[in-house]
Amino acid sequence: MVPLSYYLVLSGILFTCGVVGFLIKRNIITIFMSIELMLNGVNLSFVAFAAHWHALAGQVFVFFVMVVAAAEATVGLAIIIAVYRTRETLNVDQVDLLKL
Amino acid sequence: MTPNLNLWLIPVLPLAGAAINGFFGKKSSRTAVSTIALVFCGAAFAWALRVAWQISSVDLPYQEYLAHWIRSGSFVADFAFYLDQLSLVMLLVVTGVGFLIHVYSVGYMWDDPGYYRFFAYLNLFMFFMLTLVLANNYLVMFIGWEGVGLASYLLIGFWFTKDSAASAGKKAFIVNRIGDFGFLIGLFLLIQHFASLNFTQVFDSVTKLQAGPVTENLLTAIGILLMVGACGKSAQIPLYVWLPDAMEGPTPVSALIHAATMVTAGVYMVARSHVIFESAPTALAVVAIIGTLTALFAATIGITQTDIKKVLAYSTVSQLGYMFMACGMGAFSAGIFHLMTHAFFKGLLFLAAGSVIHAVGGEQDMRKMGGLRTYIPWTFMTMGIATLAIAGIPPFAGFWSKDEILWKAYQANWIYWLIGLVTAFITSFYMFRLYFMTFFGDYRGVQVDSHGHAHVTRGHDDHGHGEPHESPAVMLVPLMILAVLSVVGGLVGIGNGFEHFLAPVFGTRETVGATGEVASHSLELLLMFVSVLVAASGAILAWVLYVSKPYLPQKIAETLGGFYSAVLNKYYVDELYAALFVKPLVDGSTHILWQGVDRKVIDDSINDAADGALHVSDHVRHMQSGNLRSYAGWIAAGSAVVIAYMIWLGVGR
Amino acid sequence: MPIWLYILASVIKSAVVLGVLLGAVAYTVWLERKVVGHIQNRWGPTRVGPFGLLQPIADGLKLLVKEDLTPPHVYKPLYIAAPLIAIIFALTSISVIPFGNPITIGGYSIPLQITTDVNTGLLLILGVTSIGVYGVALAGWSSNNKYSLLGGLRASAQMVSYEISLGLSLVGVLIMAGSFSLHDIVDAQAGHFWGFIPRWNIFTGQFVGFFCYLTAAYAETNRIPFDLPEAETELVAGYHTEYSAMKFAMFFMAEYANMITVGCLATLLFFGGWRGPVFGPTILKAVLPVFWFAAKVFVFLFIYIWVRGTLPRFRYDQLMAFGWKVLLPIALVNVIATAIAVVW
Amino acid sequence: MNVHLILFLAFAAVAVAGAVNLLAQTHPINSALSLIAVMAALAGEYLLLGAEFVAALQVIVYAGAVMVLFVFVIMLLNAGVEERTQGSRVAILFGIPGAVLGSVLVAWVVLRHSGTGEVPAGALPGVPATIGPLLFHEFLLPFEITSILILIAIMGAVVLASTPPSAPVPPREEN
Repeated sequence: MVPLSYYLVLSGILFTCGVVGFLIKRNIITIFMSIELMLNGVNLSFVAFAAHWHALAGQVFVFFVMVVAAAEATVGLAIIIAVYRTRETLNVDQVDLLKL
Repeated sequence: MTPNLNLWLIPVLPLAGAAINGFFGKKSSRTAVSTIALVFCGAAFAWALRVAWQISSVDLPYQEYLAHWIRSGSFVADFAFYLDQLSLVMLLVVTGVGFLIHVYSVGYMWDDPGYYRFFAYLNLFMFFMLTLVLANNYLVMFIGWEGVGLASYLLIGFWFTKDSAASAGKKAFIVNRIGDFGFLIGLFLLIQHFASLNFTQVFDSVTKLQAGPVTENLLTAIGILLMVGACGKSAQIPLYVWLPDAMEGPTPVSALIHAATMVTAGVYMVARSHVIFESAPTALAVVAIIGTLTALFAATIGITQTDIKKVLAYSTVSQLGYMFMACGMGAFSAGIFHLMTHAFFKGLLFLAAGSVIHAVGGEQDMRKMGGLRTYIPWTFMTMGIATLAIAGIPPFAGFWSKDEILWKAYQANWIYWLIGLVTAFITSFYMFRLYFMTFFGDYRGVQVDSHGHAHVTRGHDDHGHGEPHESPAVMLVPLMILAVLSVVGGLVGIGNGFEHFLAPVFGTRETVGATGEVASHSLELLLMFVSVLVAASGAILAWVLYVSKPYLPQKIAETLGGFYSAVLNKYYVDELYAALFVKPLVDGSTHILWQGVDRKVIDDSINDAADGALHVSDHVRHMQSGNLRSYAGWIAAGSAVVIAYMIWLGVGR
Repeated sequence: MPIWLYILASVIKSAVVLGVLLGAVAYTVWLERKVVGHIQNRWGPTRVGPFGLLQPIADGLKLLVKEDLTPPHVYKPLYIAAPLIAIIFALTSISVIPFGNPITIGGYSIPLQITTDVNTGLLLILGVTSIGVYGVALAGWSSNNKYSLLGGLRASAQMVSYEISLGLSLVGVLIMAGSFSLHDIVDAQAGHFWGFIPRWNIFTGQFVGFFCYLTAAYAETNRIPFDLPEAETELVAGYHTEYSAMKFAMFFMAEYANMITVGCLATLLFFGGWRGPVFGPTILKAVLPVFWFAAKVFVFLFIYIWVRGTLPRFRYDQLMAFGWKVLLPIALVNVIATAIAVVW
Repeated sequence: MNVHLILFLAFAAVAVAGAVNLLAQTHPINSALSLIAVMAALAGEYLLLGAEFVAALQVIVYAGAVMVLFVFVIMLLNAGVEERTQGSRVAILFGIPGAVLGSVLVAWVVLRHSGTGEVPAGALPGVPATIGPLLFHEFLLPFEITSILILIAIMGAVVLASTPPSAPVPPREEN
């Protein structure tokens, strides 16, 4: 038996790692991966709560998060490719102007 | 069961004509445009005749509900039409005279580049005028009221490239707004106190009101405010100044809108509201005084004018004064009677004047006319009939109606009668002056060669004439029909026939009064005789001064000196208004509102605000660096604050 | 069953299956060389042992003792990890494959598969397969060689694309069986039509699904006609250009292990698994299902080789267009048609 | 210490190690592999929680498809070692303390109320047979909407990533 709070703390740690990764990483792709990490942390809390409350809806929500994450990854990576094509860099610190 | 009269067709038909001509007229030929305009206008007239034909089988007043409009609480104003004897008279006058003037316009406006536009406007005017006449509540009436104002504005400014026409249009519009302001406040008072604008309901409420000073004050206020509106629309003192300027419009417009129909809307409105006025004697007295003064005042100005249309314009103002005088004495049917005959002969006068102008190539100054009777015999004859009619020579139409008014005036107060009589004399004089100056004596105009380079500057009316020539048949036929009407139109008033016809509307009070005094029939005949005498003497004076001894007017003018120039300059009323209202308004707007309020307060505060925003955002915008990670940092910090706040609130408890 | 016995049974099963599998891999290579040789009208290996039967052992020894060359400028951690990933996941997926009904020894029922019958067995195989792409992709990238990189890129794009069709082609079977458990799926194929046609899925309407599966699986295993990632004529050797010795052998083994897994899955899903005529004494009854299973897998391996000897390679754009514009719609239509038929 | 807790801690250790490694690595491909490890560990946690189907999809969709895309893009763009540019002081000064503070607060709240109960292993069988009806009945509308979202995402990706047809493609050389 594992207390629910353990799962939540683990989820929180992963989420925080994601946030910190977003803040300290310069590579767009890595930043994007940090977002995925955050989503995974949230997913864990969903599943943990689903088990705790005996409600499968929590797991269904994870599917929706996955679908959205997949869609996001598709578009996001396409944007990254487009950005790279025009700026020839993946460093977000150098991508801070809307016009070229 | 009353048959369905389909009254809605009458206004809608001209609207359809206006729409077709307005949208498609530019590409259509003149024939097509005039056909459409005439067909729709004529159809409206035909339908009005049919309605008149069926009138005996209908319970009057007949109401026709069309559609919801405003339903706010207990206040209801629907699109609905109302027909009684009064509106029927107006209906026939408007559609009939309107149709004739449409026919006339086909000839008159033939060479104008804005041909389709003219007919679209004219049909639009017909629509609004008929809406006004047929309305069953004040609000629908107000639509028509404003609509005819719009049409009037458009048509006065028809030649908008000409500065004077454009400003005359604006003047008419603005002066009318002053009147409409009063009208609207009157309507608001009605809504406030009777919670309705429906004629039937309002008049029922008014008659059921307890008599008393409060009631009377209220009704007086409403009446005077309505009269302000009527003053604006019907060019009464002090708001008459726009009408003479309105003569900048094409002559058929002057005939239709500014003589026969629209300007009588005020009279119609006052007559329609007779219940209110009858309960408010003070308001009625105001109407009478304004009418009487206007009649005399405008007539005197008319003496000195030299522009043929201006004379007619002042004459119109004067005649409208007569109508208000009649209304003011409670003789509403007499006022409406004069309205009708006036529509015939004043329409005829304007059309004939238009024919004259047409004949001499756009010249409007009577001093440059003269001796035209041989050139344009038909115009000469029809205009003669109209002049006799307006002067009040029996048996022409004007005699009957004017005499009716004078008789009522005499019954009310002999001062009214006296002023009316003087006015009748002056009217006769200036009308015959006009007539003689135009048609008798020698031709004083510019003799242009047949190749046509008239050096007069009425560009649009300029046809490049040789000698003055008669107008085409399409213009003459309406003249003749109107001439016939001017002759016989008054006969309906014999034996109080017209009064009896309108009796269901205005009640039988006055009729009883008139028939009750059988003994005064001889007095009536005497007064009739006096007025005819006065009219004849005016004519004779005019003959003396302008035909047999044409040098005399100059001498008289010199003798009178200052008075003459005052009259010549229309008593300096325009200048007075300019000094009293326009200049303070312009100066105030310039110095206080524009340079003071607008520049110093509004502009400066806005500029300061913008500058402040600029300075602040100059510093703040550095937050928006474009760096993704900075944004994320703000989000993280902000979310931490939110989480801390929520925990502090006890959400996590 | 006591836990020690369970562990013992698992170890024994793992050892047996792994041994058989590696042996099968080795002899599939021999089979391929032999069959392709005959297709191309030559003999194939003949020198080492009778019919060259010892050739795979010789090859294995050679690869084991060869110098393990690591080129300079490779990204070493991943260069080493990539073949391990490939072989590990290739071997893992076999663990949920059942070979027959559970057998009973000493009162204990022992399932004929390494794990117990997990009810999401098929999903596990799909997941492991989808992870397997990393081996190829990372090998291509870490080699720091443009041919390798192109091979790795091709492999990852191709495998991700065809994975969808692969998964969808299985949905028809899943709808008919109503379970993800491979055991249940095989059980659902029991019985015969008219007494002699077995009720295998291939005969009950999943014909289209089967061909989608087979095509997608060929692409997933990077076999001809979809062997773009290692196309010799274009990319030298694709993602394993820079690999030699045992690391190369791992890729090689992974490829053949994957082929066997695909064959096993096709057998289980479409051809009734271990079902077949069972007769004779008890021992024969116990062995025959496994035999039938092995025989069916052998057929699939033979088809693999046959196709390799017959078909030319696709062009890369044709490959992608085929995957997205032909295979995927067909698989989708199959799913819908099956669903409608089942609901009916 | 029961098996469940041991397994939980083991998977959690892998997940946290992966997450930290994601931050520590400078090369994106290493970060990507760390993330895959995190996802695999999370799949294990899901199995512990009885969510078999979620675990399977976690591996298939996340590890098998989304992360393959990431690796693919990293390879395609040949992303190198991260540059250590100092583009944002805000992120360091406000962001990281904010993020840490927020998570510490949440963790404090969660742990202070650890009486929220315990989760048994495999408590709720999240098998396809139970999830399917839920997904296609109660959550049908969100399901359809997400499918539309996916469609839009696909089209967006195609539009974004496809090169504008600026120059005509040279004819293929025939030989």
